[in-house]
Amino acid sequence: MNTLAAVTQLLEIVFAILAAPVFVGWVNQCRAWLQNRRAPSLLQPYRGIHKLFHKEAVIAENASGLFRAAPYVVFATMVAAAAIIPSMGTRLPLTTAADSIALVGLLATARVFLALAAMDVGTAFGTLGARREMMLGFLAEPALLMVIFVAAMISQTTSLPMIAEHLSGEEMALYPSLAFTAVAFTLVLLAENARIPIDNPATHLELTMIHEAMLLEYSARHLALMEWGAALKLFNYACIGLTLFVPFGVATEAQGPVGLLLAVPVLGIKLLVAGAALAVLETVSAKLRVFRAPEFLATAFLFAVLGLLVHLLLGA
Amino acid sequence: MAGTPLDLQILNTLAAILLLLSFSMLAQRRIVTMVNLLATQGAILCLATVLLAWRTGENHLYLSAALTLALKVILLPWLLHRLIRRLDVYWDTETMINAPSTMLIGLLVVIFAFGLAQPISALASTATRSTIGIAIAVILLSFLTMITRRKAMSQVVGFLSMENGLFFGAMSTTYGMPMVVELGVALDVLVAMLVLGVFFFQIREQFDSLDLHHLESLREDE
Amino acid sequence: MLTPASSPLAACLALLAAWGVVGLAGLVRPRSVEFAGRTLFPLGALCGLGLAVVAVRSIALPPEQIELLVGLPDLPFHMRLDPLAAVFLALLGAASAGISLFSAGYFRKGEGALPGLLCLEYHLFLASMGLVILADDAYAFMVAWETMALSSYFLVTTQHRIPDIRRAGFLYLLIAHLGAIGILLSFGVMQGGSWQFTFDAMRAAQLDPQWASVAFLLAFFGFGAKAGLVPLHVWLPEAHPAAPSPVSALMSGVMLKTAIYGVLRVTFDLLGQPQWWWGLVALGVGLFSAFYGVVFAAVQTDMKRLLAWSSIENVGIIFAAIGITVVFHGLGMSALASLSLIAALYHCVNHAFMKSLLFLGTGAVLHATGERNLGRLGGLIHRMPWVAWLTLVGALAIAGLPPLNGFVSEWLLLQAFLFADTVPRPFINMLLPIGAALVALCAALAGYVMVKFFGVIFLGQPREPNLAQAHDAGPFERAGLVWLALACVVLGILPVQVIGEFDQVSRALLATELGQDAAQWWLLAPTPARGASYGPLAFLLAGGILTGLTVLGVRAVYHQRVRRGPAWDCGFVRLDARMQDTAEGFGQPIRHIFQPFFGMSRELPTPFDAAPSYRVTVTDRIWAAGYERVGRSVRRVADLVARLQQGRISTYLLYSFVTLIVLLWIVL
Amino acid sequence: MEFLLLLGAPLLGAVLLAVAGADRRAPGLNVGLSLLTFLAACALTARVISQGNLLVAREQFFIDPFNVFLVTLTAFVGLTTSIFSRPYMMIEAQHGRLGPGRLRLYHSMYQLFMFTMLLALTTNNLGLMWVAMEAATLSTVLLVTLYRTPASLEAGWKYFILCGVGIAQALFGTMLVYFAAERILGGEGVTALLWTHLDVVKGELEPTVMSLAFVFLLVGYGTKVGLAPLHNWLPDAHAEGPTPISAVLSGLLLNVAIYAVVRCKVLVEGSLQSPLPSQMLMGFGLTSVVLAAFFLWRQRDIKRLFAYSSIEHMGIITFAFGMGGPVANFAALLHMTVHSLTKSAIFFAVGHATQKAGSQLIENIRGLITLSPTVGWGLMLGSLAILGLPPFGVFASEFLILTTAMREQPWATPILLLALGVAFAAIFGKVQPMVFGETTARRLPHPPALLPVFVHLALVLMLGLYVPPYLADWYREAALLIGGP
Repeated sequence: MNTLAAVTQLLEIVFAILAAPVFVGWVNQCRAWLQNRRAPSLLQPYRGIHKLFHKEAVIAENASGLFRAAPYVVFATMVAAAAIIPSMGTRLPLTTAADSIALVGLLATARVFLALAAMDVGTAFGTLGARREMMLGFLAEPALLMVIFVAAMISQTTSLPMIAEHLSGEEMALYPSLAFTAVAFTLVLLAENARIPIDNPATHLELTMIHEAMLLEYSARHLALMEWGAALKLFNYACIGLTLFVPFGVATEAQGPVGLLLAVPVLGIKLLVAGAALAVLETVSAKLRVFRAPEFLATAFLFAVLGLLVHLLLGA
Repeated sequence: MAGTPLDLQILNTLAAILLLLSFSMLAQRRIVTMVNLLATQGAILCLATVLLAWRTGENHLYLSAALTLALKVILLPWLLHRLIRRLDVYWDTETMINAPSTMLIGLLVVIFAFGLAQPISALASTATRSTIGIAIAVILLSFLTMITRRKAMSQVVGFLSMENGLFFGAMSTTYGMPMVVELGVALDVLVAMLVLGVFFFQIREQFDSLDLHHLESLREDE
Repeated sequence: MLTPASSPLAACLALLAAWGVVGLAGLVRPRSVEFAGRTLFPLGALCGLGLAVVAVRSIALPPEQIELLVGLPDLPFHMRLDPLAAVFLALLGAASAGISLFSAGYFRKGEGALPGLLCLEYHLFLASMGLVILADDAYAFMVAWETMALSSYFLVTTQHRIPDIRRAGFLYLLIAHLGAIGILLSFGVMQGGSWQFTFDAMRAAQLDPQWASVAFLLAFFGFGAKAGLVPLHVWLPEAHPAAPSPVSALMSGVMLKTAIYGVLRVTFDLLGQPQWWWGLVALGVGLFSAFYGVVFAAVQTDMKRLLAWSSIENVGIIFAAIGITVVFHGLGMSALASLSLIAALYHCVNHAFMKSLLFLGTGAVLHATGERNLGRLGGLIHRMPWVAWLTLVGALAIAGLPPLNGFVSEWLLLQAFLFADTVPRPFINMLLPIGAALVALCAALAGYVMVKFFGVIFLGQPREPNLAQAHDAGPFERAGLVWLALACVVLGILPVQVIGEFDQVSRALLATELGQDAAQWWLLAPTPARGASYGPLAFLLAGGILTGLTVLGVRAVYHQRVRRGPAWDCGFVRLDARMQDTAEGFGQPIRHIFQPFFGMSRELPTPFDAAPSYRVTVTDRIWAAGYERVGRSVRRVADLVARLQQGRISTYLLYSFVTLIVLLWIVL
Repeated sequence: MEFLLLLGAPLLGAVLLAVAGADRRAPGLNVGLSLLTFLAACALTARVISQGNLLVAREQFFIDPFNVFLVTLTAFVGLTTSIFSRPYMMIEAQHGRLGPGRLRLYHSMYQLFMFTMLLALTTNNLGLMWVAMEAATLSTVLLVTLYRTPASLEAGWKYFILCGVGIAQALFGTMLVYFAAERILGGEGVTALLWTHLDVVKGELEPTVMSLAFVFLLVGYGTKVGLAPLHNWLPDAHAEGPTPISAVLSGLLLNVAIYAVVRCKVLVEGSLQSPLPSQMLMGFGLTSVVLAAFFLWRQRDIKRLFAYSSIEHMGIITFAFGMGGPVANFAALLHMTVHSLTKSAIFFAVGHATQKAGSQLIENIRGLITLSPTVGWGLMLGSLAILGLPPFGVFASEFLILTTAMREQPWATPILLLALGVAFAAIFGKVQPMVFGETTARRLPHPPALLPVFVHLALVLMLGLYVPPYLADWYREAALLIGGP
């Protein structure tokens, strides 16, 4: 484990933890501008988290140990997921332990623990949110897996760094199959991160909220961890999208430390553009009824399968 | 018929009479006359056996003729008449199929029996080989009588006439069975008659009529 | 006779005989629960452990055969221990050890049958499963197979006073018998003219393709009936819940695996060179069963039926894995064939432990609350912490979440599916990846089912007042649960060693092996060329460290005061247990999305009802379409035949007269 | 000497019991006599094993491996049935269904019935075999109508007429055989009807006559075996009589009838050289199995249910004998043994079950296992054994028959298996609620003697797992003797 790999790994983790709330703040800022409102400052999420850390935690009487452990598990899994996504460099020692399918598994673990914690207090909203989150989960997971399958088939491996190297290594080859999977991936991203067409992140309206319903009973530091975890999840999804579909600028083995230094600003710019695109997407689309979500995610699955077929036919 | 010696001619006529008797039994309605026909059939059979014994010198045939006379002509008909008087069952009116069609079927059965007997009589070494066909015919006709009857008594008469047909068959193919078997068969028939007597009383006691449609409760298609 | 130490087969047979003896010992004092519970079941667990140890040690040894005295005069029982049998024996031994330990504390007074009788049937069931795995000729196999069915039938009908349990028992034995007839026919076809029924003769017999396919399809029907593949699955959700929980665990966990062992033995060992299209049949039926099973599991309101349906799903996934193994093996892609075979074996072993753990969990809950309906449970985590947390391990494992064993077999299976695009056949290379998506969907739905199962039973508020007195499981029961949970964790963390053992089986059946050359002991990299690797131990360490750091980080910064108050619930004050989501409610999205799968009948309240009530009953369409129709047609034929017996003596005489004439006519 | 004891004991017993049949000690005497017969049968078997075939009383009686095992089986089941009938009859008498007179008739007829069966089995003379069969029919008619109920009268009447007519055909068949044999062996004395002589000379017998004779014999004795189109009397007769009689009828008399059919088939097969007889047997066997399987579905009376099951098993045995060849004959002989053992065990359990529930209708008998586990378990294990579930012997013989059928007649195997499946569903579906569930039965005045049930089932279980070598050789010798294609 030479030093460069250790540095890249550490840098990835720290950058992800710090940049996630900023990324969410940036998306909220873009949305505010698009809806011609005065945007909250970029560091607002940090202030929120700081405030929550210093509040007194109120826990329901019949909440069990699971309720208190869940925030730490969710946050840790999200950080682990960030560690194995080659957003900056491909020399990540941890990725030998977990490939892309393990990444999907990690996301599933986070989702299950979140849902279980939501059901623990036994309120109507918690269980309702858990039920809807699991429904979205089991519809999104096959689509996400097909997206990763297509990328894996193109680069003949399931380990994310090798996929990134393969895709970034090629000269600017256009992959039509990747285009379809990109569309599928964006739909999955919107569904998984409780963005507008499926669920409104800002709302507390009992009937429509899915993600917020699960965090209803949390307060103070647990709520902070859950919020930070959700931010990290959005950041991770963005990084996966960038690695698969916008691979250039990732520091590979050959470029050494210089490449790594260069990769950080490139990643920053890519994230800014992605955040803006996400904001545009959200302001353009309206919220769907909960039971329209299956069609939404079925189209995502369809696009992924189309991408696969295109890959098998055209070989690219 | 003309060329054969006299006794054979008599035997053949006796066989023909036997066939006629079983035919008439098939068409008969009154049970009393049926029993009388059975008795005459027994008598004819005994006569034929005596004639055959005289012709072939098989002395055990005399014994079986005496047995037939005692059993089939005297004892059983007397027993049946006594039962008929005690249970006053005289008529077996309605039958399954009307008379003309039974006769027609009987005819067919006789033709089939004669066809059947062709190979056997061709091989038989006995003088009376031509009568084997008639013996088979008597057996099948009595089978038919049992099928078309409604009364228990007439079924029994059919059963006994079938025994007569069997004896006549044995007599015409191989001059009767070995003695020990003949005795066994006779004993069986006698015991069968005793059992039937007991039956009639019980059926009468249970159903106060000998009609067979009481005996149809054990079924599965309802 | 070789001394048991040197010959593992003799040792295995001795241990199976020991099980028999332990069972018979139950009859010595049939009424006393302590004797059967405290002494015999732990003894049975020891035998199981011994069997597992002997089997694991003998996986690498060459196959070994013995002829017993018992059996038909010219076909005595042949026994054989080869890697495939050793793996399944190890599975049987290890899983039954945990289950027997649990049932030592589980069986109490008033459990239906006498404890002694229960102990006899239980150990006879174990011994017959062992014999099925060791049998090496058709007669021994059939005798062991149906003794297994018979002893499990008596176990299912312990509480025979309840009519549903009797109906479930009858349905179970009937379909098991029909399956056995299918298997007997396939053995008949397989001996191919040599007319000996030992498996060696069948291995030697060269069947031409058509007869081999007939044999395979018959065996597939027979073993599928016992494994619960969809058209023949109707008995499983009835019979497994009817049995006492340890027996349900044994049936779901281990008995279904004997059916899978049967398919593996027939397809790869007895039929020699399987044809690739057989794999498609297995794959298709397997995937449909998996999907059908998990969709129905999501809408169940009885916790044991939910687990039974989930067994159908897992068996379906295992058959899908066997299907692609046959496809790869048939097309000569040996590396992939061994990968998917190992995935199938791994999932078999995983499912045995996971499902037994869950069934034993429900057993403990059933004993504590006396309630099986999910609608009357809830909030048990507070009163039954041991059972709750151990069942959580099982639930996470079966949902296929990373550090545990369910994820490893799912990972291997997806890797195998991933390379399916290199299959030379035109359409197949497109369909197989979509098969992979279906497997992923089933795994995700399994997650949904497990969240519902665990959440409704253990979390939230208790829905019935009497749940307050629920007591935690006894020492024996905890030991059984801990043993199985430990197995799940170990299988999840050390896949490389386990796959090393399964390699022997792949070498024995497919003559190819995975070869673990490059990987260190902690990293699973089945196909080094493809660079895909999964190191569960490192994965767990990294996760643990990160969680630890988070806790420390938070502790350094946070405000330490904690206050317990009533649940916030958006400000609603009167919060009672009925406001929680019920089991039907949790299943509502599935009912809505997969509408065509279910036969649903709803009772909607009319506006004038004094006490309006809403009830929805979900039924299995296959039962109405298939089984009732078969029942009706047999009844119709029976009525037709009954007309022969109208009771009139003259018709009977007519029959005999006509038979005589017809026969004479033929002879003329 | 043993032979005289074998036949003497039951005959003497019949006379003795006719006199002293009514008093308390009569059942004990009945058991003693059956025990004596069984010991004689064992001694006879030992002698046949050591010295081979045995000709007694100027060749009138002939003992060979084929009929000696049937003799022992008959004597054994006769013994166990008499042990079972002791408490059964006492309970029946207590329930007021039988007076002392009828008990006397029962015991004497029972011994007479045993005598006629043993006579039919051991005699060498085909005519005498016919007489013995007719005598057996007569004695059982009286036994079937023991209860004097309308149903038993009807059953007795049908049994008597149908079997009487059937046996008459057999007499004509025997006459034809005698006629064909007389042309070869000469007419003097009785040798023309002695099976041993016929067996020697069967090659030269006239084929056409022999085939006609076989048809008559098959229809005749086939009625006694209860083969498909001629079976109508069997369910009524076996269901209406007292249970020990049903057990003996189903267990033993059907075996004796099949023994007679096989004796004739051996002769005819020798002379005919064409597969016609075996095809006929197979045809009858298959129709019996299929029809009986579907008849089982609608039964409401437990004894009729098991009577139809006897028809089904007789169909399987006839089919096996029809296939011929050493393995099939071996399996058929094994099947005859295990069938009679299991079926009699079932009837013992059913007997006590009906007495406990007070009716023979299936819906009135519920939850046996709760009130009296021995009767419940006996019935459950017995029906599982008769349905051919492996650990028991019936599966062993069915396994051999099905595997031979797969080789000889592949088309017949699916039909057989379908029928076995339907029969399983029907019988088990009806027996399960009888054994399990809430109980409606009542206590019995006398403790039921259920030792015979479990002795039989233990024997059948043993035969399923391990056929002792000397028994196996016995069957092989008999199978070779029967021969066939």
